[in-house]
Amino acid sequence: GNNEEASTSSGSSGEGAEKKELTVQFVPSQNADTLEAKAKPLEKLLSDELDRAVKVSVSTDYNTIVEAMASKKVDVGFLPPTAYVLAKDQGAADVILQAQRYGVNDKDGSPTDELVDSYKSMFIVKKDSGIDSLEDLKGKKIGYQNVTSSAGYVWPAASLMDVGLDPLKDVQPVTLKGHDQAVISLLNGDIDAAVTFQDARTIVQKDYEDVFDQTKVIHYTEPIPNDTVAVQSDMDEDLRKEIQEAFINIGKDEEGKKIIRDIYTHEGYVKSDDSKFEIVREYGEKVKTE
Amino acid sequence: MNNILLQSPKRTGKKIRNGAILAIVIAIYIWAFAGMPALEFKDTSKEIVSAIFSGLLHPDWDYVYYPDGEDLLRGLLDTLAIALLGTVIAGLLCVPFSFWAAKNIVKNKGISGAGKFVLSFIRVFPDIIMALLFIKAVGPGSFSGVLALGIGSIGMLGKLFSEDIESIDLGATEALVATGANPIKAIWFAVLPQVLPSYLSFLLYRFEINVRAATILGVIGAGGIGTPLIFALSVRDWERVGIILLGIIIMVAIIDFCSGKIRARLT
Amino acid sequence: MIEFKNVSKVYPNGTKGLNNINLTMQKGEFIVVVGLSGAGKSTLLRSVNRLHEVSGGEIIVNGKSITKAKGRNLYEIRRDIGMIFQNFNLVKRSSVLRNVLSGRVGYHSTLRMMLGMFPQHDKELALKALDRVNILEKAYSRADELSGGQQQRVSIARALAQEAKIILADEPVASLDPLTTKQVMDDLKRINEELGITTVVNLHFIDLARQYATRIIGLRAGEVVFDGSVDEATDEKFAEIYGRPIQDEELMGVAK
Amino acid sequence: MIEFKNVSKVYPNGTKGLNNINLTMQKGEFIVVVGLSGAGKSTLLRSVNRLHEVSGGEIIVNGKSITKAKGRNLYEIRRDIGMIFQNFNLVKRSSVLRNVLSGRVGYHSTLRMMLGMFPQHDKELALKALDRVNILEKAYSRADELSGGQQQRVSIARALAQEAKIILADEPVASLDPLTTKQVMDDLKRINEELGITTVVNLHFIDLARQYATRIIGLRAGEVVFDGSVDEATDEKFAEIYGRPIQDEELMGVAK
Amino acid sequence: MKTVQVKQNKTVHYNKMSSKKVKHILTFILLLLFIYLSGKQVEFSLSSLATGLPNMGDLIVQMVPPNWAYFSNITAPILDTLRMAVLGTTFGALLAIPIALLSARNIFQTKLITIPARFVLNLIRTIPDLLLAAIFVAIFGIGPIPGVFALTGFSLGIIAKLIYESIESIDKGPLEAMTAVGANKVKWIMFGVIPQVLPQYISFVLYTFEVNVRAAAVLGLVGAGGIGLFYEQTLGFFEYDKTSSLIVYTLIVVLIIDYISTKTREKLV
Ligand SMILES: Nc1ncnc2c1ncn2[C@@H]1O[C@H](COP(=O)(O)OP(=O)(O)OP(=O)(O)O)[C@@H](O)[C@H]1O
Ligand SMILES: Nc1ncnc2c1ncn2[C@@H]1O[C@H](COP(=O)(O)OP(=O)(O)OP(=O)(O)O)[C@@H](O)[C@H]1O
Ligand SMILES: [Mg+2]
Ligand SMILES: [Mg+2]
Repeated sequence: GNNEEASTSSGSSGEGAEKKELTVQFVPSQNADTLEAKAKPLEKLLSDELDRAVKVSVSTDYNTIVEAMASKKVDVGFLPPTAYVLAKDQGAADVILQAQRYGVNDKDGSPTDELVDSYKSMFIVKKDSGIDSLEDLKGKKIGYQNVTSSAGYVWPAASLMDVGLDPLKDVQPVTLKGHDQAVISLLNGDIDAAVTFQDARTIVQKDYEDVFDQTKVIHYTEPIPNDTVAVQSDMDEDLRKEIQEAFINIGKDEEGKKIIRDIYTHEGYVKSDDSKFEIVREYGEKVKTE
Repeated sequence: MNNILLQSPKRTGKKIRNGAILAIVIAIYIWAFAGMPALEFKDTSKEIVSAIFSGLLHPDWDYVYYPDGEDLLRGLLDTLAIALLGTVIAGLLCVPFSFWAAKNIVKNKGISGAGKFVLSFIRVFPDIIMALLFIKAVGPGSFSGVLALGIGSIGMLGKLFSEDIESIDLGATEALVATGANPIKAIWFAVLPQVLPSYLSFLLYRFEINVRAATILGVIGAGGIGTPLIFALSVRDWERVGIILLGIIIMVAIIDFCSGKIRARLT
Repeated sequence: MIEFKNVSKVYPNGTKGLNNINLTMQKGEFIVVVGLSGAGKSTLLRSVNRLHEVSGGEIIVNGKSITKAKGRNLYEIRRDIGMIFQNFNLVKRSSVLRNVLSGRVGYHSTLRMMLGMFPQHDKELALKALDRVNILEKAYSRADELSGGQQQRVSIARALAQEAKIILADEPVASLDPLTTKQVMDDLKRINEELGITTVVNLHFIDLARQYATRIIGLRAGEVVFDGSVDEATDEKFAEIYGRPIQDEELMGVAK
Repeated sequence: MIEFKNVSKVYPNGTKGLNNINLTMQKGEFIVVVGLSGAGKSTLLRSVNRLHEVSGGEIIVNGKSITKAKGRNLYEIRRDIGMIFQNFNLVKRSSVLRNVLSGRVGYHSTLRMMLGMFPQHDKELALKALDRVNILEKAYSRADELSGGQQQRVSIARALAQEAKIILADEPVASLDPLTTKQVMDDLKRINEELGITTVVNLHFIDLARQYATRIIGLRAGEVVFDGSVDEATDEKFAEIYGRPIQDEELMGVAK
Repeated sequence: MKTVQVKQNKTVHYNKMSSKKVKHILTFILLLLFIYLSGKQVEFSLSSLATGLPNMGDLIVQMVPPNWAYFSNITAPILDTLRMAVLGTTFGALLAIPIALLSARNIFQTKLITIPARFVLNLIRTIPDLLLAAIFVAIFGIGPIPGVFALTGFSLGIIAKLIYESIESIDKGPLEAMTAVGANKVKWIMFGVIPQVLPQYISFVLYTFEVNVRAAAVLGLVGAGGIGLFYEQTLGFFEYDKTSSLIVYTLIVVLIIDYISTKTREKLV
């Protein structure tokens, strides 16, 4: 019954419940330095793999995608880890896959040749600031992202708590919109330290060339799980399997890989399950503001 | 001739009241300015502003048309469709609200006040939540954008339009009443022709706003050129931003030109 | 027949518009109401079709109390009263024909009127009314393209098309040239005589009043200070209506 | 002194407003312009201070060609010409005093006017002008609170405060009651006589024209068809100005 | 004779009428066609709206009742927002005056002035708030200042557009009177135009102020604080009861502004 609602219009292959159109929504992860707002290429890849009509849309706000999954209007969603956990806890989504990326060289932000399913966040300060460790941040202005952001708030806040600093009270928190904005605010002295994914400085490098010379990293956080591919909770097992395989195949196929890399900066997908996200819940609990 | 008249005869009570209002206004400005930090130009401003402008001045022409879709033209077309439908929906739905809220049509102050309240309520409802509601209903995509814009625009259109209704010449209405017309007939024959030009002008104005509201809808994936614009802004791809902006500017200019022509016809 | 029974009107700001008026206007009379600016002429006229609510007393129009009528009944009484306004009150942006046709809306259902479906008969009636006031050729012009005199005639045509039994005219000839004035007054008179329509006209011009009226009513400060035939309305009577108690400030320099 | 030299005016839509007008108006004259609606009276008046651009010919005001003047010169010529409009043209929402003061703006620097700093002298002048038309006590009322006659007097006061040498009045008494009409006309006449201000008035009323004018100009279809003293303006002449070649459609039913 | 005349006239006019009518009908059909095509483009479907409508209920249920306790948390950001709105609206309103005057065709008859002025106005209105914000943040750093400037640009666009249209519809009479009095352009505007449009101007400024209070999202985006950030946060944690507190709080503020604006307008009109 619910699948019926999920499919807004039946495409060319609209016969039988199995062949209902699949709706997919993509929310880019925060740690991407190139983005294309494109849906068509993925649509084509997936419908070839699944042999059914697929409708892909892109959005930058994961709240909407979770709500849409909860009301069965979206079948498959690309969710960042924190968003996934919230969605799961609402009974709206189950993770089936995680995206893989190349790791990041600590030194200059360039990619390594090792595929990973997690990324890190980091604290950066100005080179000449005299701040060398997390402890030095006491009383300083720190640029966070929204409190729901894994790399922009949750993980760094946990790091601060590990060294005994309250992330909101022992430093002066400043909320910024966008990791690029955080780097720029650091550069122009509005804040003393910024937390960003690794390595957001490459985005700003386009506009401000010597950003790597002017800033330094004082701390890396624990690894943060990569983006998930989650499906709405009512989906039957068979379809889940099909979708899992489809994504994995796309990641292995040369042409498919090129597309997901160019557009979504993904290198491939691996199976995943909810247990991998316990860490997200833990961290969430740990830094919960109220 | 009496010289007393050289002084304005405003009563002292009124003078005190005006003085008090002035004092309050000044206090508000002091309060507002006091909350502002000192104005300073940041070190990064030169590089970054010049990067932005050089990007804007060298738009990414390739983006205008891709054979396989998802380019500027397709995005603008989608935006245009969303804005047009959103405006049509709002244009139809705002009419009953406007008459409800106009105090020269609904003589009972309480009832017209309630109409005004409803319009205010619609206006404070943030676009993003409006869109969220419709995404839950019909799923993400242009259709939810249309509905969000359509319902969200009622607040503003209703307010402007009801104020316009309040300012019409009631003489013609009186003439209709005198012939024995009931209120609906009187509105139809005497009010509507008078407010039609400004109604259409508000609609065209709102249409243009809705075209630009695509930016906001883009955040939540409700279709149109907004999504690529947000993506380009967030990765600081200024060339892409430049071409999208150029596209919007040209589209808005065309709309403005056409709406000017239409309005000239109407008045 | 119009009957005023102890009619009073106090405006919300306290101004007394009418003060205990008792009058009976017979069918077929041509009544001219005269009086200074602010005497209450407009208030009197507008009370008849209840464009103003009176504050006391009752007005009976053709046997029915308009002051007590409600809804449909009220609309129907009004349908039988045509009104010509000083400032025409045309819908400027609509065509002349549509303005005239709007006099007919009282006869048809609301839905029908919203669809603008006037029967052929109404259109003919409207065109005939326009023809009668000699501006048939302007039928499809927009009302605001007409000169003042022409607009006034459209508003007369509207009242004619309404097939009213009573016509109220509030200063119908102000700002018209003498020729047009004569035309408009002649036309009102003719309608009055030919169709037996009771006509009540507010006027500022004594000579016109004398020329056209069968009966003259003089108002001052909301009260009837004269009511009689043209013969009785001597120059002295007029002086009384207008003249004597003029406040000092109403006089300009010379008079001092 | 106002001189019209071969003045013509064709409206953009092709209507001939004025057709080769040649006139000389002497200082101190009280001229009444009469003519049918649409004869070109307003057009004539509005050409004098160039509210309308003429299409041909030249108009000389006190020795200077207003049709050729530009910028400052134009403003200064206009400053010396007061105009009274039929529909008053007051800023409804401003006070009476401010409306009258606005007649003085030609005398002061732009900056000063932007700050609204009128000298004491101007205020006195404005109040005197209001006193002269007997509505001094309304000085601080808003213009839209006044009755029509009072608004007309404000517009006369504005022209007076302007200390103009010429006054143009376009149907200044339309829609006024007979008493106010007399007051307004008396006042114009008095100003004309006392201050020697050249006065040109458009009127529809023959008797008023005869009573007040020193000279009457009759227009028809944009041409001067009569120009002479009051004595010369016999009833026959008026009939000629107004009457004879009236188009059929201008006549209402009765006349046929 | 007469009837013939009537008939002649009738036919002539009906003919005239029909060509106009055809034009109207064609325009109408064209509009319907556009609407139809747009409907296809966005996949308009009343049935999916009808079946999906109950889903909205889930969300609305979560929004009521608002979390009253949250009110105390958001008072400070609301005040911040108000502060920025006050300044942004003021600057925008001041800058709008010259642009609106230059754009109005009854003030400047020559297209040489009105067309460039309108072009500038269009340009200002087209720049998305986000870009405006990005530029100002780059110049002035984070904080309320770029917020104020972004709102200035935003208000300028709204007010100038609305006000120039009302200037174009003012009563010509007083303008003529000012011309006749010998006023130059500036005096003419001061005494003929400004008093006539002042009520609308004030009403539009207050309206824009209200819009600016709601434009919190923009302010949040430039890191200027304000309530935009809080919308994002509460939505991010799916705390809809708090979101509705934000809405209610804003509604209260807006209603107060509305009340003041109505009173002010009544005093002025
Ligand atoms: N809406 C109103 N509110 C308050 N007072 C009013 C209103 N309308 C008219 N009056 C006052 O009522 C009195 C009678 O007004 P009315 O309009 O009947 O006069 P009138 O005889 O028609 O004058 P005029 O010849 O100037 O048209 C006047 O003193 C007027 O000021
Ligand atoms: N703006 C205009 N555009 C086109 N034609 C006009 C315009 N103003 C006036 N006319 C025409 O010019 C002619 C002269 O008009 P004008 O206003 O001077 O007449 P008038 O003598 O003042 O008439 P009235 O007594 O009705 O005021 C008329 O035929 C009129 O229709
Ligand atoms: Mg009256
Ligand atoms: Mg005229």
